[in-house]
Amino acid sequence: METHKLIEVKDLETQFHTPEGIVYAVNGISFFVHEGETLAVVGESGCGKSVTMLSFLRLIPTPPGEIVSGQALYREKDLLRISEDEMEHIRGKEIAMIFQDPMTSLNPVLTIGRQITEPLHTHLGLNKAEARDRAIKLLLDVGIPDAARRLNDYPHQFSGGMRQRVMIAMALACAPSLLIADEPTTALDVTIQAQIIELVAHIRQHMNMAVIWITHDLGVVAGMADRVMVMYAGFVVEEAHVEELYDNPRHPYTHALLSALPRVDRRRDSRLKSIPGAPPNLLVKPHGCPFAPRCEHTIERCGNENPPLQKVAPEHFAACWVDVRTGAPK
Amino acid sequence: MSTETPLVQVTDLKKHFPITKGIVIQRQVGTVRAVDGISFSIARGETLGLVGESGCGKTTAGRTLLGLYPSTAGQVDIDGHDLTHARGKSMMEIRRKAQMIFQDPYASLNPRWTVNAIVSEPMRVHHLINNEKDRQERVKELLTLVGLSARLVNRFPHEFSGGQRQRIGIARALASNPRFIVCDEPISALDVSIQAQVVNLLEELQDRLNLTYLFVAHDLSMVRHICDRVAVMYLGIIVEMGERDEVYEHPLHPYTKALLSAVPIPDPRKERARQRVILTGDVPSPINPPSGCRFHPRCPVALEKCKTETPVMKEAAPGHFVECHAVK
Amino acid sequence: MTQPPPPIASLNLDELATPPLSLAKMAWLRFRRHKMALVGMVILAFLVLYCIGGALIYSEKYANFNETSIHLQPPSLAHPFGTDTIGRDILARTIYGGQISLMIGLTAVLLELTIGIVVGALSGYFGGWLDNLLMRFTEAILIIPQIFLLLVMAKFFAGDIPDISFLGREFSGSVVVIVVIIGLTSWPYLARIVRAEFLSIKENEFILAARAIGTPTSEIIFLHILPNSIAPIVVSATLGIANAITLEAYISFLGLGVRPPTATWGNMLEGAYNYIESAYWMWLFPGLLILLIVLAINFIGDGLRDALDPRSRTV
Amino acid sequence: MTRYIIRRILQGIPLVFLVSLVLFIMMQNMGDPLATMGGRSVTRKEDRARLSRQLGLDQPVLVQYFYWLVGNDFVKIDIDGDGTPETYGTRKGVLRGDFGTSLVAREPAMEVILSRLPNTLILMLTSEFVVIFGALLIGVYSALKQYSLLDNIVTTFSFVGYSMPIFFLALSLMYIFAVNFKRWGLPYLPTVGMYDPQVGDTPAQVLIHMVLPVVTIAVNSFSAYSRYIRSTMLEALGQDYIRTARAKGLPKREIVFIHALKNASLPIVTIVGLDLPFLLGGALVTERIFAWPGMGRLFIDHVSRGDTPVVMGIMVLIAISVVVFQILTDIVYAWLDPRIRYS
Amino acid sequence: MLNKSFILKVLVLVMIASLGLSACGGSPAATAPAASKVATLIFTQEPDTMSPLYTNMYFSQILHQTWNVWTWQYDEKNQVYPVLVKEMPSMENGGISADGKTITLHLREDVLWSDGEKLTSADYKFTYDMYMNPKNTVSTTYPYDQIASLETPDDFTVVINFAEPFAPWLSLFHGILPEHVLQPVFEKDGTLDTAAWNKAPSAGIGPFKFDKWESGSYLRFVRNDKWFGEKAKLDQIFVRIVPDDASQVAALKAGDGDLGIFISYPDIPALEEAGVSVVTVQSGYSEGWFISMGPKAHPALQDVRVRQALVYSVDREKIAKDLLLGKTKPGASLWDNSPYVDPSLQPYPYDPEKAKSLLDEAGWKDTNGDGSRDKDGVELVLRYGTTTKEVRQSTQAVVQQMWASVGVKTDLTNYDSDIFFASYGDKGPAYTGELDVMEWSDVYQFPDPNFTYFLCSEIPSDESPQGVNAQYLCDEELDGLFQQQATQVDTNARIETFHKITKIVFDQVYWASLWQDPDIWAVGKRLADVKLSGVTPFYNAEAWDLK
Repeated sequence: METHKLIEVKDLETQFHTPEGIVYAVNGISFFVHEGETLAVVGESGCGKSVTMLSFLRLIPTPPGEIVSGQALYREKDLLRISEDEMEHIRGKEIAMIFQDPMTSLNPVLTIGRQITEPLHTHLGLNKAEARDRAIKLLLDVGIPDAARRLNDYPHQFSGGMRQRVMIAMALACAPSLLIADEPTTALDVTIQAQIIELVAHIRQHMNMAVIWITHDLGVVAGMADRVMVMYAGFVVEEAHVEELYDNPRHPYTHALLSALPRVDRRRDSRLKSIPGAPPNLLVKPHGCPFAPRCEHTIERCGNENPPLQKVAPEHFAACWVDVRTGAPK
Repeated sequence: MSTETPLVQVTDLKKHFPITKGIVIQRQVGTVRAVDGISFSIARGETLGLVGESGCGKTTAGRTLLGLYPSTAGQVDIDGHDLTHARGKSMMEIRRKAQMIFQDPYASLNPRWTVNAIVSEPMRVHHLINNEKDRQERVKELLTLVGLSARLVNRFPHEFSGGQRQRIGIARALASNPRFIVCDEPISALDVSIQAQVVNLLEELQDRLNLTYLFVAHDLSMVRHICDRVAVMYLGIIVEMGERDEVYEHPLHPYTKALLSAVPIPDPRKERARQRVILTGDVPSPINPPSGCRFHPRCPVALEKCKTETPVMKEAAPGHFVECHAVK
Repeated sequence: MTQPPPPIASLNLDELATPPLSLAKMAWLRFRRHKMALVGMVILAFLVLYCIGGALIYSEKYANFNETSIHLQPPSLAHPFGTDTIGRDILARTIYGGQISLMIGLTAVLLELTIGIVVGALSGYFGGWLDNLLMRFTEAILIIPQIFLLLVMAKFFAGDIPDISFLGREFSGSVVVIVVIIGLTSWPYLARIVRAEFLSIKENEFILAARAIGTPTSEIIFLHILPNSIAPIVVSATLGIANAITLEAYISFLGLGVRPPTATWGNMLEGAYNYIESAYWMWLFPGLLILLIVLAINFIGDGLRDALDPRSRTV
Repeated sequence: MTRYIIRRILQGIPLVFLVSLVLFIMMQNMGDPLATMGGRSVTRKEDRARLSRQLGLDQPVLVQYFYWLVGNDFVKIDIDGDGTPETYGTRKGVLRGDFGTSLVAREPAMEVILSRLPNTLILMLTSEFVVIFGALLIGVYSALKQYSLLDNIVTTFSFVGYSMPIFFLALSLMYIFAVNFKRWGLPYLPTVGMYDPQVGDTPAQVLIHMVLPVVTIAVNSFSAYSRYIRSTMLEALGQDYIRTARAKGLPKREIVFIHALKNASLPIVTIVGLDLPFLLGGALVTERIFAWPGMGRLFIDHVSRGDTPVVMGIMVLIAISVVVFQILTDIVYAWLDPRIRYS
Repeated sequence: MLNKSFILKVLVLVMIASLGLSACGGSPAATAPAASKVATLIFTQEPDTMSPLYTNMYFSQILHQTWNVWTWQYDEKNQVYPVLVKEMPSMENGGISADGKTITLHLREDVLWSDGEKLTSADYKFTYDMYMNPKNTVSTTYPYDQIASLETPDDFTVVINFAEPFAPWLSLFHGILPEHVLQPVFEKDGTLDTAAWNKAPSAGIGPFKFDKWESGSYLRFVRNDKWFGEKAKLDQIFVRIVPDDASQVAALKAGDGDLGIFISYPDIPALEEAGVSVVTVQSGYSEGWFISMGPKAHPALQDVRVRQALVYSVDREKIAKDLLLGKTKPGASLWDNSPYVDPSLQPYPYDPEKAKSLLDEAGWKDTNGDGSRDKDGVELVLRYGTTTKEVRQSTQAVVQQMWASVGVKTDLTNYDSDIFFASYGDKGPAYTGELDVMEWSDVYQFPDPNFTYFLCSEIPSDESPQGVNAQYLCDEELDGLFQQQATQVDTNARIETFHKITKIVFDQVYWASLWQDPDIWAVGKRLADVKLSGVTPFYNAEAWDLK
């Protein structure tokens, strides 16, 4: 695989100003994606994984959202510094995004055809007929039969899986080099999820497109990611190649998460290993390690200092003061 | 399976929702066959998993089972009470013995009520404890039992996290000392790190209070973990049912096979090596289910007779039932 | 109950997800951000103080005392708001008129609430033929513009209604008429709101939970659903007060409102518009007071709408 | 769709009847049309007796309603007061298009109403037009620039306009722009009427006479609309599909005017559709103050004289158009919103 | 479907429309070149119909002098003069027969309808027939129902026969119907109720003729060249309907109107300041109290001393001075400013002490100290009702306070006039006797003093639900005098009878005047030579001119 970095995000910090106080959603995150690579971002709801992606695409509603600092270098351009016009040319054309709920993410009062052809007009300058032809081809590519007729249909006339296919077709319209998939299968049934994962994998190979796949499901990640980034409370806590991460989790959170998962292919153990407590309150400015209150390996330092992301093995990074394998401080 | 009479016995239960038209004079123009004739029994202390994709009727089945929806046909017998004919006092008796835990921890607790009011409601309604003070004591006990601090009795639901709310929901279900609890996707709305907590609690409670569960879920991994037996539903009917390991390791129905193969496994090597049965198309509408075998339009091994003939449930192995023409 | 069972797991669960904020406190936090709503609160507080506190300074007898030789006098030290056509002190009359206007607003809304909630709740909870019947009835009232209906009803009820005594004050019976007709014609919108709320809330799982417990229907309606639909009811009741005060002024302007000598801000304006140029104080003060109170209530209503909006309930 | 329309019409008919019956009974109990027929004098006993016989006012109220509804040309009535009915009635009844004869104007009630209808429509439709499009511009702007200076100013002013009793507003405007402007030698607007009678009803005249009433109505109802549009726009702008549209890199104006506005306009269609029939009634107070010869004024004049045929005519007309417009609104809504299908 | 271009188009349209509107708003009102002489009258109420058959409405009747004159009219001193007849019938000229039962009219022979037809006795006969035909729902048949027969010996002579001598014959023929126009209509429709002439009279007799009536907006009359008298100086009389008092005043001040009526007292100073002259015209009206003595009325009112006390205790001079700006004064009787009043009668003075002693004398004393007098456990609390007119409501409040100072309490009520005057059968508050003191102002057939509502036979009851005796007053002597005057064709004898009537009413306080209620007109700066009569205000319309 090529090692050229397609996008590199550095020290991204995003906050939301709410009447109850500041929500510290993303707290200095850095990561990169190579061309054609699939990066999976894993974390529980509210860990900042979606906000990170929306931030560097500048899709955060401002106010209340605010990107406090950071850089997002896409092909040498800092997405957080360029003009809105330039950004419009990148969004949808270079970087496309699909969302969790295909029902609400499609405009209910516009036809599918109109919604797919919009970026074709805007970014590629295709005329009506060309755009239509391309839309039909796209729909066929994502596995929607009878595409020509269905262009005139409205989103509510499609099933959930079909809608997500339409979303994917829309995202692929301008052949982007990066696709951000924000939990695209969470709202779908397992059999439909399998279809969609298969579809994206196929397209990715076909188009040599990089993918950032946001999910909370460690099972999905195992099947399709090249690299995995685990997030917790607005921080990256661990990052590694997928096999390395599953074989050798080095952050207590990853470790606990993997042991808490029941598996369809295994007989039952006595009890599941559970993580105590609940995810942290993002209204409080993080102090010390955010996972410390739920962690079984805590040492004194954890309460005072937030551990940085450190290399623990080749291409394997974790943010922890302790070595999970021994329980001893590093 | 024990030889004593099962706690719950369901026979040919049906729940159809009429689709009506007209405002002054309503006439029925169609039927949603949400549950279309399911039979099973659950022994005391046992957990039966009811799995299937969304729209297969599993939630409706759970609710009809408790009489929350009036059933269209069939019989439900809970601990000797015939639910389909129960009225008034005997209905209240069933309500006391059979409880439910809900999917959405946000929607299933009245946001205007304190934890105390929520958890004590069953005791108040069933006149189990009529003294307000004793009731509060019992509420505190129950909160402790489900792992919440008794200090929190006067708090409101919105002050709790999802997992804590689900514990409150469980405490409420336990308040009337039920024998049987329908768990309607109790963990699907929770974060991964919380799911295990709640599942462990449910198991712990079952052991301690000798509870019987109907565990309705779409998460096959979790069902495998918690259930003793599993029933797989598709479009309102049970297509396969049997002991857990038997079903997971030797699935017979093509739908079960597809379903199991679609569940991702959190192990990169294994996951990449797997052979998937990818089903085409979506689940058809329960308004006009396909003729013959309901699964035949999506079935990779469909036979000609599947289109016309409805298969019957057969016992393919001891305790392992399946409804498929292709299974001998 | 026998032995209390030992706790299952000593999990670290005492910590709450959010700081202890009651729903009311959260609403207040949101409301407080709404500057105009705060201004509205201040104005309203001032007006209520004006109407109630003012009564301690001026007696009602003084408010009704007329001396025709000093009629239509511009504001002076003796009569800060001037005098009206028969030489009554306008300041004192706005105080007592304000009491009536406020009372009309409050009681009309009370009536509106009672009918609207009952109709909306029954309709929304039970559905079916009852819903049909009640909603047709509601539509029947909505089919005629309210002000038309009010005029017809004001005349219909304008029979011989004796004066009434309430809280030590004597009112023209027409106050009751105005309250009743405003209440009787205002409820349909509220009923629709309540119905819609009931329809959506009854689909919530906690209603299913209550049914699974065996909670009686009446408790489900009044203890479970009603408290949860309180937000839109409060908002619409608040705005309803402003609406009732304005409506009273309109009916009075068209000559069918509260009969003198009982003063209301509305009927003080009835004759006063003839003096828009020659005696500005006749219309300026009651007009300004109506404007202020309606404005204040509208501001508050708007703030409440933001503060109580269920969609923005979560932090 | 056709079935749906037919069903809605069938539903509407009993509604209108119910409303008309209740109103009719109320009308019969609210004053005596004969009391004021004597002009400045009290009506004579003999005349009262004769008139109530001739006009059928001596009949029981339900009989009167029946005659109003289906006419009395098939029953003999006694008009000379000798106790024996001898002539057939002349009424055809509402069902056959006869709304009766105005007790005041002494001509068919429908003619009285129809002579005023165009005046009301021209005033109210203009106002509605000004209000909706003004509100649309401001509402969309406020939604895009939420809490901006202009948003706050417009919001405050529209609240003040909305809270002002309409007569207060109307008279102030009239005295500023008509009376005082003329006195100060500034360009001024006419006080009352629909046009200067010396000039005639030229479009320019009507337009200039319409300015103050339209401004009055607009200022008063502007706030409700613009706030509504603002909030539906805000809601639409917060939807997931707007995020999708932005993620596609669409230009802002396309997102606002196609994706958001089309969704936001759906509820507005409903509001406008439900408001339009009420325009028929005119603005009672505004029409009265500016002496606009419309339906609202007709209503007040005739209600105060107990003129049942005209008042009932106005109300029934409004009731019918409300029902019709509800159906039309549903149709337009279904046409605009692909998710709705009345089948 | 909405698309971009559609929205753009609509937006552009809106811009243009609003620009257009604002442009118009900014420019001054275009004033029409004074090509013709037009006087603009402001009416606060719209006439109901033009036909004399169907209206009793003041605004409709006063217009008759412009387009359909009466057989005889009244000048600014309310003196009658002949218009369509050669001279007023009298005993002296034989127009009235000796027994008073026959009246003969000699019509002018040069009178043309505005459509060119000649006015003849056939029109008189037709008018009489139409009033009496039950097919027409005329507003009142009075006084035609007193006529026994009507003969037309030739084209210009009308002979009217009464069964009994009929003194108030002057109220006949207020407006004639054109037989040549309406006879065919009546034959065709069977009634005149729906005749087009009622709304748009194609033929009339007057200095002006009807031109156009735009409902709710205006009526226009133009000069009638066929008028037999002096030709009108104005080209047009234009009547604008302005329903709101304040708007009327504004229009008058702004010069948009030349003549207005029913100016309320408080507006007078502002109008005068603006150069509008205010003219007060006696029309026989008198605002007063109708004191009830019926079975439901307060028992105290049966006592004349109590009734007197009520009058003594109210400073009516002050009310007239302050509320009515001194434009009028209290009267002594219902017929003030006419020869029918006993000249010795002077209004009761304001004397609260006298009132108190009268009440004491009558046995009404405040025994329980609650501020109101009582007797035998009955409190002296009176229900005082009137219509919703502003000045009446003000008067009520002032009177309430004055009565309270002598120990009489009052409950005040107000009703819309159609409710207030609703008949006994319709449960109107006045005629059901539920009120103790009622206030209104009227005159029956001014300038004729004929009267019905003091008659015993007019007391409303279940049998006589339309009775108009709201006071339930039954005074045998008064009844007899009223019967007598109606047949006294001899004016002097009739005046004599009325002096007796007024004396009784005054002494017994059956009715008490609050103030004489003149019509108040506002005449703009431009309009010249306007004389106004109390009965036929526009009697000299042909002489009106613009300065």
